Amino acid sequence: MTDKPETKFEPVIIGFTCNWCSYRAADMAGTSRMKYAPNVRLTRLMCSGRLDPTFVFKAFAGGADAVLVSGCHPGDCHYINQNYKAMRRFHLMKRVLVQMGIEPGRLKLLWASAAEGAMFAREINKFVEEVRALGPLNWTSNNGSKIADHVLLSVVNGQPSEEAEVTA
Amino acid sequence: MDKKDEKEKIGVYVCHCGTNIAGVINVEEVSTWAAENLKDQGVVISREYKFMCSSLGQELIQKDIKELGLTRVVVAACSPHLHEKTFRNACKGADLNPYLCELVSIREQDSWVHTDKVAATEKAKAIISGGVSRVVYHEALEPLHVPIHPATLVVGGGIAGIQAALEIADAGFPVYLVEREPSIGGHMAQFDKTFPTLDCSACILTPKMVDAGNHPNITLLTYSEVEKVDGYVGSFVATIRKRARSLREADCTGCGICWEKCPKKVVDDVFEAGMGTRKAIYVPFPQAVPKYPVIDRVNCTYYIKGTCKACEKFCPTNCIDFAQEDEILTVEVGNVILATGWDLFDTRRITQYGYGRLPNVFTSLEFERMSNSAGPTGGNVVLRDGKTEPKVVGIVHCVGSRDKNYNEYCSSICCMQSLKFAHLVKEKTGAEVYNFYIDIRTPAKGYEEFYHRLLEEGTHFIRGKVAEISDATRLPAEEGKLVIQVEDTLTGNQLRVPVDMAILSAGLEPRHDSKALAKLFGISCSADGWLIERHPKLDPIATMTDGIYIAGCVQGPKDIPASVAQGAAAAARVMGKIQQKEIALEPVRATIHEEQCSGCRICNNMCPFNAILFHEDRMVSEVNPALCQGCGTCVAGCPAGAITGTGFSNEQILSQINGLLLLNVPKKQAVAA
Amino acid sequence: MTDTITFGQEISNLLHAAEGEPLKTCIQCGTCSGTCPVAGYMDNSPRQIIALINLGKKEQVLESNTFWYCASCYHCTVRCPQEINITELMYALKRYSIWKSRYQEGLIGPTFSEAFVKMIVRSGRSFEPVLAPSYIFSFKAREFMQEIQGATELLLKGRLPLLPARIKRLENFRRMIGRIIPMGGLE
Amino acid sequence: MKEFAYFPGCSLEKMASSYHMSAMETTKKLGVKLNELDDWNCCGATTYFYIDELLAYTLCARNLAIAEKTGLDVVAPCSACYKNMFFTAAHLKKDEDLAEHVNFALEEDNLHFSGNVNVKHLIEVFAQDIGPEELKRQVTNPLEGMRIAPYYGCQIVRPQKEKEDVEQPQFFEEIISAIGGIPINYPLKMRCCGGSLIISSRTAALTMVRNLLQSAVDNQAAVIATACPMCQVNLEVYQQQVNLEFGTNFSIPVMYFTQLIGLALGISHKKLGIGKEFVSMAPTPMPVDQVWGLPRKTT
Repeated sequence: MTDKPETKFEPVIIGFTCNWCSYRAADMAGTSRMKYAPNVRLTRLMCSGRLDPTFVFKAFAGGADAVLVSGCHPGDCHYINQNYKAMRRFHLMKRVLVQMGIEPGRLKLLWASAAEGAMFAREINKFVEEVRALGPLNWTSNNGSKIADHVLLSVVNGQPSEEAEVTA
Repeated sequence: MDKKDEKEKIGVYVCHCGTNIAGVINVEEVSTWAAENLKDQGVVISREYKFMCSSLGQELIQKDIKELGLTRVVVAACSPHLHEKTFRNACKGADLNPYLCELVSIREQDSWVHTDKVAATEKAKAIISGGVSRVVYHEALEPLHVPIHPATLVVGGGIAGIQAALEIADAGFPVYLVEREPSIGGHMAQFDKTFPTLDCSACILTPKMVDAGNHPNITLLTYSEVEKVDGYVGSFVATIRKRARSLREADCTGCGICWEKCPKKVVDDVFEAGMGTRKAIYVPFPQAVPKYPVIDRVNCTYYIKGTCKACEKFCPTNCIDFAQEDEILTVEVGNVILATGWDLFDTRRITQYGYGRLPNVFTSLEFERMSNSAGPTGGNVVLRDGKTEPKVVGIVHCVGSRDKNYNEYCSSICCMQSLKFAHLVKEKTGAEVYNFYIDIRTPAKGYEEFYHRLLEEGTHFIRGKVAEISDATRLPAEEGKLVIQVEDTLTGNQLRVPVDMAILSAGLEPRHDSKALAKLFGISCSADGWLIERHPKLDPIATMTDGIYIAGCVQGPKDIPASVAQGAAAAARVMGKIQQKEIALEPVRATIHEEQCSGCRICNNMCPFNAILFHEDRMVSEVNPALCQGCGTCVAGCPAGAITGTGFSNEQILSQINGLLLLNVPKKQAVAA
Repeated sequence: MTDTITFGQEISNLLHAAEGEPLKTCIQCGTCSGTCPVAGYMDNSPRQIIALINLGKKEQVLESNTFWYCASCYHCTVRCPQEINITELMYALKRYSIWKSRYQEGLIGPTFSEAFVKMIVRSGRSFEPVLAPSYIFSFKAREFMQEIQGATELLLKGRLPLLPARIKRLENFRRMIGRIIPMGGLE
Repeated sequence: MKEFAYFPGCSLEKMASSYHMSAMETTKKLGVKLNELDDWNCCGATTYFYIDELLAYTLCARNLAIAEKTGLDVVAPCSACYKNMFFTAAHLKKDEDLAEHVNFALEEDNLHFSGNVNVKHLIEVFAQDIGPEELKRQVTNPLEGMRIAPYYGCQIVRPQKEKEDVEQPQFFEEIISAIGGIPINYPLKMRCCGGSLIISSRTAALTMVRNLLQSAVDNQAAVIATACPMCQVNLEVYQQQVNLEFGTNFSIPVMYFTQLIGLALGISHKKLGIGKEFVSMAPTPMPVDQVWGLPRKTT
């Protein structure tokens, strides 16, 4: 996947996994030695329901080219149904991203059960390719503290797309 | 922004894990990098070691804590799910609060999944920097201690479940043994002989069943199913539906007059595998425990037509109660053992083997019943016509197993089962017996010897997976017989073997509803449908969910000895837990800061465990730590940011993100690959 | 990946639909051979062919008639417990042996196939009569007579075409084929 | 009115012209329109895949591309053609490189295949698109008591797996019952007829044919119904050679299922191409109770 890194654009992707399914899917991918692109760096939450949208925007502001949100399959949540809340927030965040002038394709939601290591690896590879196609996120600040201005700027100057208008 | 006023003293420890990590990641480079670039974060020492989890590795950490006065520890090794406890205890040993230690995974999530060494090394740096930034915000925590309820719920009354129940009960702790069928005993009760010793299944099982039935510490809940499970290790609350037997157990003596008199015959496709019949009111088999019958309302004439009541008329203790309704019980237990067993592979799915089409093709369970002296044919091995003894019998191994079209796994018992069949057929009929196998697998005590015994008995063994069984006779010798078409792979000959009877040694499958079971108890099951153990080698009994254990075939195909062993093992684990009286839970909980709470109550309905209560008087919400499971949804949901999640606070996660993005290191550092 | 390609890899590369080296997963259970309606006529059963390939016994494989006996009925393929597409394998071996023009003496299959292909290249349609010479003469006298008899009867019943059918856009058609294989290759 | 693109295939031009005729007549009667592909070419039979896979795909792709233009599902009456087209379509959909290469060749004939064609076997049109019920409704001269052996042969159900049971399908039986016949159950209904082996490995093929005929006759079939010209030729034309070879005396008619349907629909023998057989449909030398004469009423 990642041969001659100097020629290819290597996106940096921050991934949020839940402690019960998706993080274990990642472990499963590891224990079964499946190979995938090294562009994703995972953070462990107890549940995808813990995902505060701020985390995602912070990641983008901090220089991530994309964000992966993953949790248990709907209905399999260790906390009964909290991943549904993650799903709702996910759709909300996508809209906000559009308004901020970020391609919604840079945010991906992935349900993975503890047994789906192979799928997890495959999806990550797919996502990395998609993001590579999108190119680097043209927000060049490595100082997280500037997030507020960035949001502001992008909403003001950035060209909000049609759906942004309807939703705004 | 990531920094706090007073500097923490952080130690970073990078593990080689032999070559598991060092083979891909340049551990030395990572370690030195951390020492140089994470200084401002407070990293005072960074080491790499062959095996951090070894006692030497742990001592290394402890030494530094003592001598350098570390206040935080970051270990970069395997997955937290494997060794988090190990390193936390190490810190504890050096009087550092265990929760001030963070384990980041550079094995499962880096060295094992990447091949590009440079990229992998860079990623490792990022991961560690994330861990370091995070650990800065860790707080000293104390685990929550919850009492463990001494009772245990055992689901499934097969040999594994019975064994587990007896072990625990004998140790003096209460057990609820729940069984779906009217009697405990499971599949073992259906068998005639058990391999390799060929002792009678009933003879060794029945005593155990009786013990379980009479044990003062065992509450037997047959004809019942678990419908709902709440709570967590130490205090689960299970809701159980006890289906109506349509009779008052208290008054029933099990005299059997009712099922003698019952006029309605029903084909018994559960216990007799469709080979025999039972009445509409019945006990599955004479030695059933408990002894009370049940009325099968689907087939009972009274429930269909509203007349008959023969059983009621003749019952000497008039205990029949047609109006009886299902009972819903809720029991509180500290631990759960799942031993729900297996279903037989449906041989109809392999049409070329002709089961259901060709009368003299039998399944393994059918044969078990046939050869059982208490079975439908009184133990005579005969063709479907019920009288003719077969002269030639073919036994087909691996039916539905080791085949990507059906089940890829080996069912592990079929070889021995088939050998047993071969012996029984020869013993009872003197027929010629052909075993058609791919490989003979006899990997247990006395099994290989049994195989040799069969060889000596003159059973024919043909190495080849049967291609098809048909009635397409061609030669005179084949007239009126079944033709088994197979290649003898050892000689390369194409064979057409004419037989009178074919026995399909069908594989084991997970219970058709195993996925539902897994969901009900909040554990995971593999793609095949077998429940997943905590560790395939080192912890085949426990599951990823504390307090829930698995025993017997529910975890994967296995024979009786293995099932018994697992049942006992699970029991031992449970007793160990009960002895501890209380259990330490991760102190991952949400807490609401009253002064910041606006009382908007958004969090209240967010919580799936109703752990958040609202104080009308003070107009603030509060989290009940006993009920809170620590998912953190409310933390993310609180508009006022009044809720913090211990162990997963906003500060911790946000600064971990910064760390992962290397925002906390001098600019020149290139981002991964 | 080793830099020298094994015979097994060579063959696997010819299996268009397959990924990796499916043959390696063969457990030698014999389902294919047991199923095969012509296994009795093959000098090596399909299972043995797979074993030989995995063993790298190129010569033995090319010398055997197995794949020329395959009628591509796909019965083995649907039954293989390892989901190996054995029929495609037989196709692959036929192609391989034709390319290397290495096949058992007296086999009709190869010559017939080539005749058939040439015919299609010429006319775009199949025309039974021209095929006859490719195999008829290799028949023994009795078979020969029977064939002729059958053919004449077909003719009388009006089931044999007298003139070869041709497709209209034959020129395009042949140029199309030219883009796949140099005409010289077959003409 | 249902409409399909129709790929007859070489053998239906002459060798199996009666299949072609009966297919046309019956579908017309049942309100299904078959439009023959313009300037179709040989599907490559099995032999093409012996020589050059890519070329074989290209040949099929040309027909598929032509069919795609019509925007209709394409129907093939010959099992081999069907299988070739079906899998070519499948592979081209799956494998972009292959598709690109093939389309490069197709340019020469100003064609392009983008994978939007469903390939059906003629019998599927009767079994699914028309369906046994409709068929039953249309029958005027039910083939009362005619014992028909449905011969599936190979490439209709194999190798696809997602189809109904590949070992014991039933759709052929349903069609036969629908036209009033008695579908007989015989073990070899899914076995191979030998295909092109009849030329390349004669004895082997003749043996296979022998076994098939034997199995059908043993189960008192009065006629064998096929859905493939190759099978028909092997089972019928070579019957006399089987008899010479093995000293048997088979004389069992082998009809295309469309011919039988045609009879049940009261279509004339001539229109159905009946009369070109080696073994005629006339009463066959079998015990009286199994004799089946032509329905009286047929025009």
